[in-house]
Amino acid sequence: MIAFHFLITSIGLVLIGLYGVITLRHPIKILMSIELILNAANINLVAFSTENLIGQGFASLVIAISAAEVCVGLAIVYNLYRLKKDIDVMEVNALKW
Amino acid sequence: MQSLMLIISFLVLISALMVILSEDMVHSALFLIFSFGGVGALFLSVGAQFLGAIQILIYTGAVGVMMLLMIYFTSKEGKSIKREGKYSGIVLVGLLGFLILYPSISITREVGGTKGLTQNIGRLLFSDLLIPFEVISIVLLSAIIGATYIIRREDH
Amino acid sequence: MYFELTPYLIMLIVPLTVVAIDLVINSKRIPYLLTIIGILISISLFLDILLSGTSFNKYMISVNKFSIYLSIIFLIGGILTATVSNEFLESAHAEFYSLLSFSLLGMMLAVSTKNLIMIYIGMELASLSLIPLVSFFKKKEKSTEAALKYLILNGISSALFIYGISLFYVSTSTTNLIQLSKISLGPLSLPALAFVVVGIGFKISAVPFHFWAPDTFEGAPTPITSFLSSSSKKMGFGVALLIFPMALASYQANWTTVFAILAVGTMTLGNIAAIKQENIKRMLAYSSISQSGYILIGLAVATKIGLAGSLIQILAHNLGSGAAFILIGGIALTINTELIEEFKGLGKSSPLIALALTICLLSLGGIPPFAGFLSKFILFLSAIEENMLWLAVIGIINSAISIYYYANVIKNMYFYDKQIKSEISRPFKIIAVFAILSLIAVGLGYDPILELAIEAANTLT
Amino acid sequence: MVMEYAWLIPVPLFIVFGINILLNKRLKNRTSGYLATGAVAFSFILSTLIFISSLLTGSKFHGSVTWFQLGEHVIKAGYLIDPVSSLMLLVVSLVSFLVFIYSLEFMEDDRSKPRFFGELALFSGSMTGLVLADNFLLMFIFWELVGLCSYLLIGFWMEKSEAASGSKKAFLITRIGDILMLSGIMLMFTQIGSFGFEETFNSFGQLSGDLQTITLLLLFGGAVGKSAQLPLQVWIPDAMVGPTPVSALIHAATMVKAGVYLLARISPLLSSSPLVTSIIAYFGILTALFGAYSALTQKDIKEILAYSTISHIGFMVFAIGVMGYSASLFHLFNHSAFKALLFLAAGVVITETGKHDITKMGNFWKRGKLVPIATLIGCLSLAGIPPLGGWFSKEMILTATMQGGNYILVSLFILASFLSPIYIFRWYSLIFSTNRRKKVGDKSSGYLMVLPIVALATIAGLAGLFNSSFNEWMPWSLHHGSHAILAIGSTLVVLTGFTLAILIYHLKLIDINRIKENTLFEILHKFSFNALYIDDSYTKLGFKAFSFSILASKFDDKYVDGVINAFGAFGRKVSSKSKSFDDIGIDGVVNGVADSIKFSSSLARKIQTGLVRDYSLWILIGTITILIILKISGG
Repeated sequence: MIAFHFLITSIGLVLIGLYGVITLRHPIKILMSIELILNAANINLVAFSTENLIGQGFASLVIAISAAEVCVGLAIVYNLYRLKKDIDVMEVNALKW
Repeated sequence: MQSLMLIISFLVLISALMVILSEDMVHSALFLIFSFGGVGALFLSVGAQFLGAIQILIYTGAVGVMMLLMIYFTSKEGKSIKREGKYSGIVLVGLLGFLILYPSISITREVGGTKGLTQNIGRLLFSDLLIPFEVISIVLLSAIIGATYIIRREDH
Repeated sequence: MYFELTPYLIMLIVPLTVVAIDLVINSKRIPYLLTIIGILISISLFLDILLSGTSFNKYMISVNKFSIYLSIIFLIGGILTATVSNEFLESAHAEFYSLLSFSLLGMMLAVSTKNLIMIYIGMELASLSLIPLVSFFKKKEKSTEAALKYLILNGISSALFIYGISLFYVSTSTTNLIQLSKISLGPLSLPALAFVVVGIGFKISAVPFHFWAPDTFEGAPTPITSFLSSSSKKMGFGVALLIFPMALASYQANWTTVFAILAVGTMTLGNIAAIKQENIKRMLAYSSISQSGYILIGLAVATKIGLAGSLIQILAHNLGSGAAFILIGGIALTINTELIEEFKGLGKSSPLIALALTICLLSLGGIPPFAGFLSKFILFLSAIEENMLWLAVIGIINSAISIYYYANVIKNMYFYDKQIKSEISRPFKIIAVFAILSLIAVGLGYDPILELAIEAANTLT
Repeated sequence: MVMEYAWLIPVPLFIVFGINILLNKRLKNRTSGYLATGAVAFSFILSTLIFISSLLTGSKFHGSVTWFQLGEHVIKAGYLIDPVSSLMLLVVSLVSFLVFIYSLEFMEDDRSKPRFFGELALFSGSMTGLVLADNFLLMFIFWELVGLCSYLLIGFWMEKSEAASGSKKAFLITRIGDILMLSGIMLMFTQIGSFGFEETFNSFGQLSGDLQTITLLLLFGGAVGKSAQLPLQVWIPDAMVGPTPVSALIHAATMVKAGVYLLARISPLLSSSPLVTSIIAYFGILTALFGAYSALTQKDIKEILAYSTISHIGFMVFAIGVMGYSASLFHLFNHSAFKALLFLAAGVVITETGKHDITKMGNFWKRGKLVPIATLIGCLSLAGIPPLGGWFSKEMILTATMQGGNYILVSLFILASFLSPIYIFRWYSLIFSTNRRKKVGDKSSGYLMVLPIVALATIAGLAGLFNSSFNEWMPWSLHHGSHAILAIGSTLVVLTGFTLAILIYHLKLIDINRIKENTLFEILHKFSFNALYIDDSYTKLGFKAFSFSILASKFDDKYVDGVINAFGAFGRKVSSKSKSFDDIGIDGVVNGVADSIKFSSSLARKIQTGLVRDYSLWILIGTITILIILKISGG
């Protein structure tokens, strides 16, 4: 199987994730976009672990870490919702300049 | 097999795009879960069985459900938040895409080969990756402590 | 045989004990004391390892002079934070201190390795523990906003960082830095490098990845601000020093240019933006950004002296900035404001704190005989030696500009005869004395420290 | 050997600084002053012993320890006692001692006395440290510390707004010099690998000619900043808002001499570079002329002395430029005595009359004879009237100039020394002359303020006696008396100036107002009063060169938002709070620079929109930029 289409898939996911990060306004959706980038990295790590399994092992750790990140992230978002009742990131700019 | 994989890749990308584009939060989350599942299938296709399994378990099972739950908690009905700067985003992302894709065309490596069976991965996790694997448990613990502290209601 | 791992184990056992005890006794003092004692033991164990001269290299952990030097710096930042945290907290002490210790452990692990996997996991442990700490005042909107910004931007940059690592893996099938240095990276090298630089650039708040820093620094609880500036940022530098000079030596021409440009942008923008700030925490946040620019000079030069200069500047900034944040936190607690204007008359009402803050600021501004001068001097020297006179000149001009806003604070503290009520509690005074002594000791070139920094730099190439 | 203990000189002063600052509240006002005076007395006694032993035996002492290691370079720190440093030590500790005593009474009613004496002690300690240092790095460290003290002390009376702007200006402008000096030191270190004076002198010759010139010019730049030479002289007149003892000690007698001291220290290097010495000579003599010319018409009692200081340091720098090192140092010694004396006398006048404008003073002779007579001795010495110290040192400088054989310099020097007596006797007559019947206040000064003045007058009066033994003691020999005619001529020129001043200002035989009606004189007067408009032209230049600031004041919002829109937010309107530019009240170049920096500061601030989305956009832009840089750079 050729490598190219895995690489294209992963690059595509990164670009879509980045596009989401810079255009979306809902923090949960931004978190989703970040998950897409992490998945892209995992595709690389898993698909190209031909010579050794380190890549796959690493990918399993990355999955665990991304779960932890989502956990903390959602907690923060929920707390923001509790305080402001509005979770548009474009409205969160009390700290600036 | 090859064409099947291509179709899955295509579906992964399309559903990832739909995560960004769909206006409804719940749809986004469902597309995300679908996209995760597709990535899991890709893992299986290169022989990474263990990874494929935990991808589906953790991502679609844990992460996706957590996202859905939080969407239900925090969303208000009828309110959808529009995107910002769609076109400038496309230009920038396209530029970055060009810069990465251009060198990657010449990659001619094979993929797959080693079998990512559970026992192989398990052996790896308890030899070379022993300390990172242990540290992951600390990461999870610290995330749990942090998240529960923030979510918790202080009653006094 | 595994003696070298004990300092890390201590930093694991302490938070676990803290959490476990909290289930039984709800105490303020126990987590506080346990954490401080744990950090002190950890530091002394590191010093012991240093004296015995052993090193450890197994299971992706590598304990050597470099990692010990930086770990001690992180721990110093941690102890600065831990010492005063009880003055700020109302509840949830166990959570606070255990997260702090976990974060410290993550930082130590991130620099005590020669493998990208461990680096990534260490960095994630550090930042995932830090996010709840940033939003620890969860009823305050500012604190939560700061955490949200840190969360999202950290998420993006660390995702890009891991993507960069995955590209390395695609090209070389390894994540080990030593093996990486022996294998050609192929066509994907430059995107991979770029993503890794972005991931690190975020941590060290280099321009244009610095935007989170002022907002998060201002919104976070002050001890955590200090911790972010003194330790978290230094972890980013530690990782950069670990990855670039050793593993990517064959691409030195590429990344030195990038770091030189980042250094110039970071120094200049941080300085310039600091000038008009009225909130001292925010001003120090910008100044902290510009200080990162100086550290980047060492990476841009990438000689032994340059890297040693970076390491000394890391120490100088750790002490100066960390203590400065703590001290202004203490002042803000008593006068209930963070505006520079309101610091008038402080020189009279609490001379020790004012003197310590003055020395911290002068050190940051690069005025001799304090630590900041020596480190900057070495950095500029190294730049000149490598025929990068322009970089040194920009650095010198920037350190001259920075005096402008530091002097403004000093002026406010000393030149006005205003009566203010300020009763600053003992932990802050301890920090003040520590800051004065350590900044002068480093600034006068206390030899063992400099020697350690130079030996640490030697292990990098 | 007493010289071995030279390192003890600054120690008590630093300790006193620590005590005074930390025990600020608990210390009684009186005690703080006595502590500081005690410490400085110790330093003075030790310095005197060292001076005497150096004068008698002519021996040197160099003690040093390893400071730290930097790669293969071993950096040492130590102290060097030779005739130059022992002379300077004596000057610093002597004037410090007298000024401390004076301040005990002068600052009596000030509530921040502990801070004042603490900072003053830190200054004296650092200044002696600067003199003792045996290498450039250590010297630079103290160099910066004295600058810091100067800044703190100029701004001591912060209630005055001029004090704030004056201290800021002094600090920022001297930093220009400091940056030049630091660059010079670093350049030298990268070539030679050592900071030590001796090592540098030994291996400086190996450097290429251009590099030598650049290094020396950079070091000279440091001296220009510290010693207020053209074109960085603008800060000294503004520094006069500080307390008078501070002006006497820092801005007349010691710190501003640091530049001359540095030049004398590197004299072995200078001798090898005729280009640099002639640049130094021209800068020096032009500064001397500028200072004397500007001093002619000022009205502020201290500003006249400030311009005079600029002028006389110009003489010293000039003397260095014509290789008359011992002449320069002898003039330095004399100047320290008489200028400190004049400043302290001015302090007495100010406390007693409460005024600063000399045109509103007069008749001060009536108030006890001691201060007026002492001041007269100082003025005569400054004017260069024989047989006082000032005359001897000027003759020595003239001799050195003649040996160079450059007659342009000789004539400029004589012109400048013609102006000295005129402005100083204008100053003296307007304050003290009995022909001006002005009311004098009824406050009178106590012995603590009068005694130091008398002591300084004694020194200024007797200094001339030692001129030949001084010349022998110094490491550079200067041959005397080969140009007797010129010496007599120049003395006659000085005496003419003196007579002229007496005629105009004391006896009023020549009506100065009638002269002023002449257009030419009016223009000259204007230029002199405004110090050649250098300060103002800096303002204008500053504004033009940094046209940012004009944009800033007018189009702040529009412009900044425009940039933001173009760069960051892609067409989205940023709701920005407009901040008017606060008037910071510094003039000259500082204003221009400060305004443009502040403008860019507000620009930099406004990029910080507070929106996560913009920040992530920047991350993306940054990634692309870095990728492009990586592609372009390297192979």
